[in-house]
Amino acid sequence: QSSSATGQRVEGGTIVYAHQQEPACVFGGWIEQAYLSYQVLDNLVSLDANHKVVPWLAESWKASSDGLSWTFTLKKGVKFTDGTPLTAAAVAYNFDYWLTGGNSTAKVWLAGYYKSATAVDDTTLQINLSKPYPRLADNLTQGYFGIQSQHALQTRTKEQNCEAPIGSGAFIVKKWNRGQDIVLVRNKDYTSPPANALHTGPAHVDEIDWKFVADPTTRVAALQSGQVNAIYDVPAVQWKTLKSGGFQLDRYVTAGRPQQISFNTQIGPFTDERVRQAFADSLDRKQIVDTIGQGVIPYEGNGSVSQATPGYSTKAAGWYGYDAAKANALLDAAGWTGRTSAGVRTKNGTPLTVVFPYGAGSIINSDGAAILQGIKQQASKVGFDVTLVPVPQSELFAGKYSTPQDHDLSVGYWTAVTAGILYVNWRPSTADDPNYSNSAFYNDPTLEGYILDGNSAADLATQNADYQKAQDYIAEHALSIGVYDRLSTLAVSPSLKGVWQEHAQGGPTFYDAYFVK
Amino acid sequence: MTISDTVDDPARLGLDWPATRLRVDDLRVAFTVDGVRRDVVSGVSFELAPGECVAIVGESGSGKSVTARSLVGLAGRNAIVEADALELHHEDARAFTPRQWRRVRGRDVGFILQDALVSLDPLRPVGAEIAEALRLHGWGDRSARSRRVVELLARVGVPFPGIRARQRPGQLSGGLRQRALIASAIALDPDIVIADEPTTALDVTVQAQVLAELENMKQRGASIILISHDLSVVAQLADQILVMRGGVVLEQGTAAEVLGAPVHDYTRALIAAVPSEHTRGRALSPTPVPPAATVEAEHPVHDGPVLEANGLIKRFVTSDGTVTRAVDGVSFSVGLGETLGIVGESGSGKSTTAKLALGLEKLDGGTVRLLGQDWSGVSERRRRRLRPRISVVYQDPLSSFDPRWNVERILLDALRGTRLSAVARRERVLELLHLVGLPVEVLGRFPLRLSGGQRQRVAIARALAPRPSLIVLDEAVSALDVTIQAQILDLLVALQRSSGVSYLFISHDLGVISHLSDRVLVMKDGRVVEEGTPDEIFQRPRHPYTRELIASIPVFDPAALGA
Amino acid sequence: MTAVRVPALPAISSRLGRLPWGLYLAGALVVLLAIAVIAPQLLATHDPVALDYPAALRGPSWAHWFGTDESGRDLYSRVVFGARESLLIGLGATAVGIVLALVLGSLAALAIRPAAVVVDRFVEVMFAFPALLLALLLIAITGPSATTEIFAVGLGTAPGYARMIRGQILAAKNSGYVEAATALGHSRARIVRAHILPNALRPLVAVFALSVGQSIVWASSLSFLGLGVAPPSSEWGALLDAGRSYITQAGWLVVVPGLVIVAVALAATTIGRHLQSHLEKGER
Amino acid sequence: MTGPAVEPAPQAASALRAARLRAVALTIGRKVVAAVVVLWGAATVAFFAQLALPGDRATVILNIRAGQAQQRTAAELAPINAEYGLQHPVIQQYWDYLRGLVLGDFGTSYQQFRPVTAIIGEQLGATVTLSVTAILFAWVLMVAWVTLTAGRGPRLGALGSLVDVVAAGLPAYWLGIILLLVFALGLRWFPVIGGTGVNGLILPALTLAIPLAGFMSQSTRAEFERALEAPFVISARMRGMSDWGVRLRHVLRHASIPAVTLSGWALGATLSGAVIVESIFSRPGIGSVLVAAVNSQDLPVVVGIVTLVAVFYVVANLLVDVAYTLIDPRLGAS
Ligand SMILES: Nc1ncnc2c1ncn2[C@@H]1O[C@H](COP(=O)(O)OP(=O)(O)OP(=O)(O)O)[C@@H](O)[C@H]1O
Ligand SMILES: Nc1ncnc2c1ncn2[C@@H]1O[C@H](COP(=O)(O)OP(=O)(O)OP(=O)(O)O)[C@@H](O)[C@H]1O
Ligand SMILES: [Mg+2]
Ligand SMILES: [Mg+2]
Repeated sequence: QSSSATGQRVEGGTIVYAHQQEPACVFGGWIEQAYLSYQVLDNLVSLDANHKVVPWLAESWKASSDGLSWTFTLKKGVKFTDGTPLTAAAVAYNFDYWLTGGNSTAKVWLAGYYKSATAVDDTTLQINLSKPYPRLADNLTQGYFGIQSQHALQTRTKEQNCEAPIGSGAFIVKKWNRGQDIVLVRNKDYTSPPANALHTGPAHVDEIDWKFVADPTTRVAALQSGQVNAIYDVPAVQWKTLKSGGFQLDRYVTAGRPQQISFNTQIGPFTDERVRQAFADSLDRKQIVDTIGQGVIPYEGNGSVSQATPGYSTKAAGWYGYDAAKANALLDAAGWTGRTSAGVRTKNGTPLTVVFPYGAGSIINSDGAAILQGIKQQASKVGFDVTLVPVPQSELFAGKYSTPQDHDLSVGYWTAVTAGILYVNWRPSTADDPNYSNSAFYNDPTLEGYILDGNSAADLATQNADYQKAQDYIAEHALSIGVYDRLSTLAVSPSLKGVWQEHAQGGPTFYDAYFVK
Repeated sequence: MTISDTVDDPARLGLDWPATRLRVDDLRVAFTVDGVRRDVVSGVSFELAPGECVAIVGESGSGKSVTARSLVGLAGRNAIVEADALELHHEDARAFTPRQWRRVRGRDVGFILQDALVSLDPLRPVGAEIAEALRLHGWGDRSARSRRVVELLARVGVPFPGIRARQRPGQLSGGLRQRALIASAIALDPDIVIADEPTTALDVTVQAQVLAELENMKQRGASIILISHDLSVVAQLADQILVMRGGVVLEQGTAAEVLGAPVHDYTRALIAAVPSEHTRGRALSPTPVPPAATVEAEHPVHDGPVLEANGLIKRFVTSDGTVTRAVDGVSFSVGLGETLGIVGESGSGKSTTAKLALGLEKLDGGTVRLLGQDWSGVSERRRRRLRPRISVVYQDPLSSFDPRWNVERILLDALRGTRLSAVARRERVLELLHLVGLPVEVLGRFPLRLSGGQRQRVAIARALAPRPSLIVLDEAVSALDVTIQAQILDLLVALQRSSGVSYLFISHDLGVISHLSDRVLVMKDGRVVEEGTPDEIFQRPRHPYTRELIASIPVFDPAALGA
Repeated sequence: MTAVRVPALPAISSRLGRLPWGLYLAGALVVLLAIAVIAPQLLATHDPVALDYPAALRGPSWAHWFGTDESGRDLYSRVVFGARESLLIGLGATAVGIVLALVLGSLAALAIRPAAVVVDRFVEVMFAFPALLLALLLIAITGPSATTEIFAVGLGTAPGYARMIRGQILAAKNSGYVEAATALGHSRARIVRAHILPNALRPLVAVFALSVGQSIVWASSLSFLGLGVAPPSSEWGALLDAGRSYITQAGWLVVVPGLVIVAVALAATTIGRHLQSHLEKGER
Repeated sequence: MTGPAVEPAPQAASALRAARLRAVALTIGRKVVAAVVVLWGAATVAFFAQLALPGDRATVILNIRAGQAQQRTAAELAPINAEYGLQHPVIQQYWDYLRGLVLGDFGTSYQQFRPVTAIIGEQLGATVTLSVTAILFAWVLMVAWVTLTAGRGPRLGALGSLVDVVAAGLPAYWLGIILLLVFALGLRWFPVIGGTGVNGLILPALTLAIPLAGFMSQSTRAEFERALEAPFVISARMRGMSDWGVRLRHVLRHASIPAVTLSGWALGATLSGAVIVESIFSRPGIGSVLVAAVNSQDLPVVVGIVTLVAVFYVVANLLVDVAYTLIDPRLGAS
């Protein structure tokens, strides 16, 4: 197809879309699942391009003055694709379902605040909280909060609900050819698009062939050869080529936690703040990221939230630049004055060797791995011996490298829509209520205080100020340092228009998409 | 030239044909191996008339097969064939294109290959192989060909040819296979038949049948080139004989001339070397046997027979569950300094008997006593003490030598059981070499680099090493050229004379058996059918099988041919 | 049981043995590899881990013979430095495989009957898992690392060699020279020691060489699947895997390590073949 | 002419046939029993391998479902343990597992909540198609190449075996990438994403077939050259048969025997090679499911696939043994 298309819309057609990873289920707590369920399920609310929460299934919503109860008014006449109506009771059931194991990530966001959900009437839903949570609506825009048919959840098997959840969305799961693709067909009776969609009524195209193609080069080649119409996760090296080829390229910087390196503040050399700071100073992170990322992957200096996150602190982001002299001075001061023959610093004979496991192929892709190698190399200049340990997903899931005893550095991201992610990542871990997401093992009431203030602050400005305090605190004490932002990228062939990335997590949205001649 | 396809064309009787079908003048064949040229045959000349048989005899490697194969243009990829004349039916074959050669092969010249037992495709029915010869030359249609196959098989004396045609070589006996091969070679009634060692590896009774069939073809007017190392075979059929050695023809003439009045020393040696009952007690080889040193076997005090076997039984269970009685109630004894010969056709249980005697195979019945002591009924550990008293020499010495060891090591290893000092052992090794007539140089060599005769001498030296009372020789000379065989036989006789060792000598060759044995055992199907002195067995056979055996021996009495 | 049907030791066509130049090339490569393993700095032109971001993704040139990778590291030097790990894995895996195979194969052929049958069955069971699956299973258990890779590949190849060794020993056991030695009254232990084992195991020299090449290929396959050694190690399979993302822009990152692996496997095979035909022909 | 001598009478033919049939049946029966033993062993190895896996299995299951690596509380784990019977002693788990296998129940996937048999069943077709096609391609390549080059003088022969060795040594993943690069990305002859279509089958099958063909030709070539020198071949030439006739009618059949034996082994090799090829060509199949399952420790799936491949392998070898007896009747009885 030529790019000099007349732009005339054709109704119908099948979008062939090549995605990277195949999740086990359409609905679940993993972002790959959120991308999929977003096509099939509707949320209560949606996030628009300006990071504003706009209506979706809910027409309006309001928090009580004490912030402890929220009332959502639902659209009328919306039906799930199994024919059952969307009612407040059904939505309330969904909330309970998430919290009781239906969606572990939804649970992480709501647990501690959520108390109950009740249907006041068919279209009025009341959510009761135990603590004020002003950003509740923002969080509900994420794909983990897609609303499913209560009838389907209650009557169908786990397998059916995993493979083809029933929602009220623009598309319906038709067939899942495991290992190959999922075929989604248009919901002809669709009436409930989000307010930020470009049109109303059913989707333009008939079907989406959502393929799973793990290899990035293959995805790009398939796009170039016209075998697919859109691809996810464009490798940085291919960016320019595709751009000049006339393809639409979209880049979404995920809000939430960036790819950041957390220091183990409980055991090992990084218990000493100076050593942490020295590590940060020894790196020219920007140069590494810019080279490997080919200008596509954004450098992120902030060690706690990404630049796309509301309340981002640029001060925290600029806290550490490349300063080898300072790094050396800090290490000398911290007593790491000896050197081995290989140039590794030592203290009382112990070499400054730090173990740095990373989720190879899952959390860290190949670009990320190249960046980490750059970090290892640069840190070695001031005397760190970084041992990179690629950890397969299976071991990560088995809980390997999750305790302070077995590693010094860790790396990872966590998508979110607000800086509320700080609470998830930095809430102190206690015996009663362990926080396994606190990867720095840093239990500090001051930091927690800032975050809790932010979580419950009524107005946005105060909240952002509180969150920025937390970020600056993290930067000052070098608890973690940013490296690069997680991206969600999309390349679309010129014959397909109207594809956009939704704003909560950056997944592709095909509801408005149409082919042109 | 036309060649009729029918069998009984009167023209076949030869009268209408030119006097020579094949004329070879100064044939020379060389091979290039790794870029080096090696002359293998030179100066072979002869003419072949209808109904005539030209025989080529000579030792192994003398160039017989190469000569024969050159005649049909198949000397080999790396062969250079030259001749002053090579005329097939008066056409100059030197200028033949591959296509012309293909037309000649099978149609004008039938070739019966050496290694008869492996010359048919083991994966195809023999009938298909024979029909192939017809098909290749466009003979008849499919059904005519299959009729012809049956006809041909019948003609070469295969019983039940219809059934045999559908069987694979593996399902046929050696004799039947050889005949099927002949059938495929004569399928188109070629007027020249080349038979390269057609009876080697065949039992004597089968050999007699095959020779009869060749004779039959000759009678019908076919010209035959017969190649053999066996003079007695040649003597049956040949009109003309070429004696080859080292690629050159040493002597050439009519059968009567060559056999009756040999001119060349080598021919004389060849003739003298053929063992038979008439040669008993006489040296077969002109090469003198080395003076036998006084090497006494260490005989423990024992008066009775060295080995006594009583009612030996050995059964084998095959994979389909059937039981073969390989040895079925065999009894014999070998006296001090005596040679007991065992003769019998292939599969009659000779080797199994030898193994039982050696205690290498477990008995299913019967007993063996060695030097009066129980041998078969005791544990291997107990047997080991007595093992030096009994030794063995096999047909294929090569496989009985560890390929990693040189001659010295092989012989030293055989002396391990003895309580000799290292120096004494080394002396003993030299002595053994001397005994078997080998030069000291072979000590450092590996068996692979020895000639067949040398290998067999090493094997005998090894058998002698522990000073045994009895040596079991299983087909020990069967693989050797007749002249080499003669030397080995002479050596064995000399060794027995000087040391008094006993032999259990196994062979399918009646000539060898009768030359060497004091007493003879005739075996068939695992049983002893007759036992006696050579005179009794060969002059007055009682059992019908023995009689058939004796009748099959090719008559070769040089004396009868003159001289 | 039918005879050994192990593809590990296909009888050779003697042609290759007659190609001395091939052998010389293989020998030269082995010498280079030996240097790369012992003293890579002698061959390398650059520091294999030194970052040179401005020079990233440059094609082969006079300054960078094999080009550079995404971080501007010199691919040639990385290949040279990667030789040690790649070869150690290849050799290690072969050693593990052959030692394991030796134990299993000899037991299956020489142990007393019930034990031999059990071992034999065990080898059959192992053999029923294709090598790569066996390796994957092991990696799933212990997680990827060079050591795991060595054991995984070794374990994967062992059953094949075990069968081969068993067959060889059985053949030796039934050979004429063993019968001759028995007839001479030598003890069983001595026969096993002096005849059976040396003869049965002689071809192992060749198998070893052949297997080293195969093991390197296997090991690199695991690295390629992301289940072996990972960057920044410049083990060849890992190099290749890392270069895969750049295949359309910087094809050399894939082609060169692949060619190196093929060349080494080929050299090992050539030498193995030659040894094999040499051994088959007999001494001297 | 000498009369019919001591030859076995023809009635022996039918008796022989019966004996041969009995022998073949006996051999096959023995092999089937051996195969069952091997399968049981394979299943046992697979089961105990999963016990050796790191980490608590219930934790793993929860983490897989959540897509997060965390430690879990006992309360969270209890329902999972109950669901998969992980609280039982190992021996009981083993017993349940074996019983399940016999009944065709391989358990339920931790991730997909579906029976493993369904997951495998869905993917098996694609992989088997790939394997079988690859083996067929390998045969065609091998036969053509060997017939063309074997025994044709030193130069061609050397070239022939050099190509064999190179082909056999090619790492499948590398070959796959190069083929993809050249024929799909470069020349665009084939789709980049394979899928299950015929067009998408060729490159993956070739990727597996080329090394396999190289490997098979090595033994076939040796046998071919040996057979070319065999007396029965010379006797065919003596009958006037042409070189091609000899090669195709006589030699090939003999030479293919080692390759037939290798084909059983090749099925295993291609099934495991599928792990690599499916990932390169984005093909569905048990290979990609396996890698994904190994990565996420979805053990029922890993064990199911590994066991299944073992079953395939054993059955294929059984078939090869039978085919072998058919091609080479000498091996039947005797
Ligand atoms: N293709 C070949 N290349 C090289 N040398 C060969 C070839 N064929 C035969 N020779 C050599 O030619 C010589 C004569 O061999 P030939 O086969 O004619 O002997 P022969 O008299 O038939 O012996 P035998 O009785 O053992 O069959 C031998 O030395 C043999 O090694
Ligand atoms: N190990 C064995 N297993 C099964 N059958 C055997 C075995 N050894 C020998 N036989 C069978 O026993 C019979 C006698 O064999 P043996 O080797 O003793 O005969 P032979 O007289 O030495 O024959 P040849 O002259 O061919 O050497 C044959 O039918 C043979 O097939
Ligand atoms: Mg000959
Ligand atoms: Mg015998």
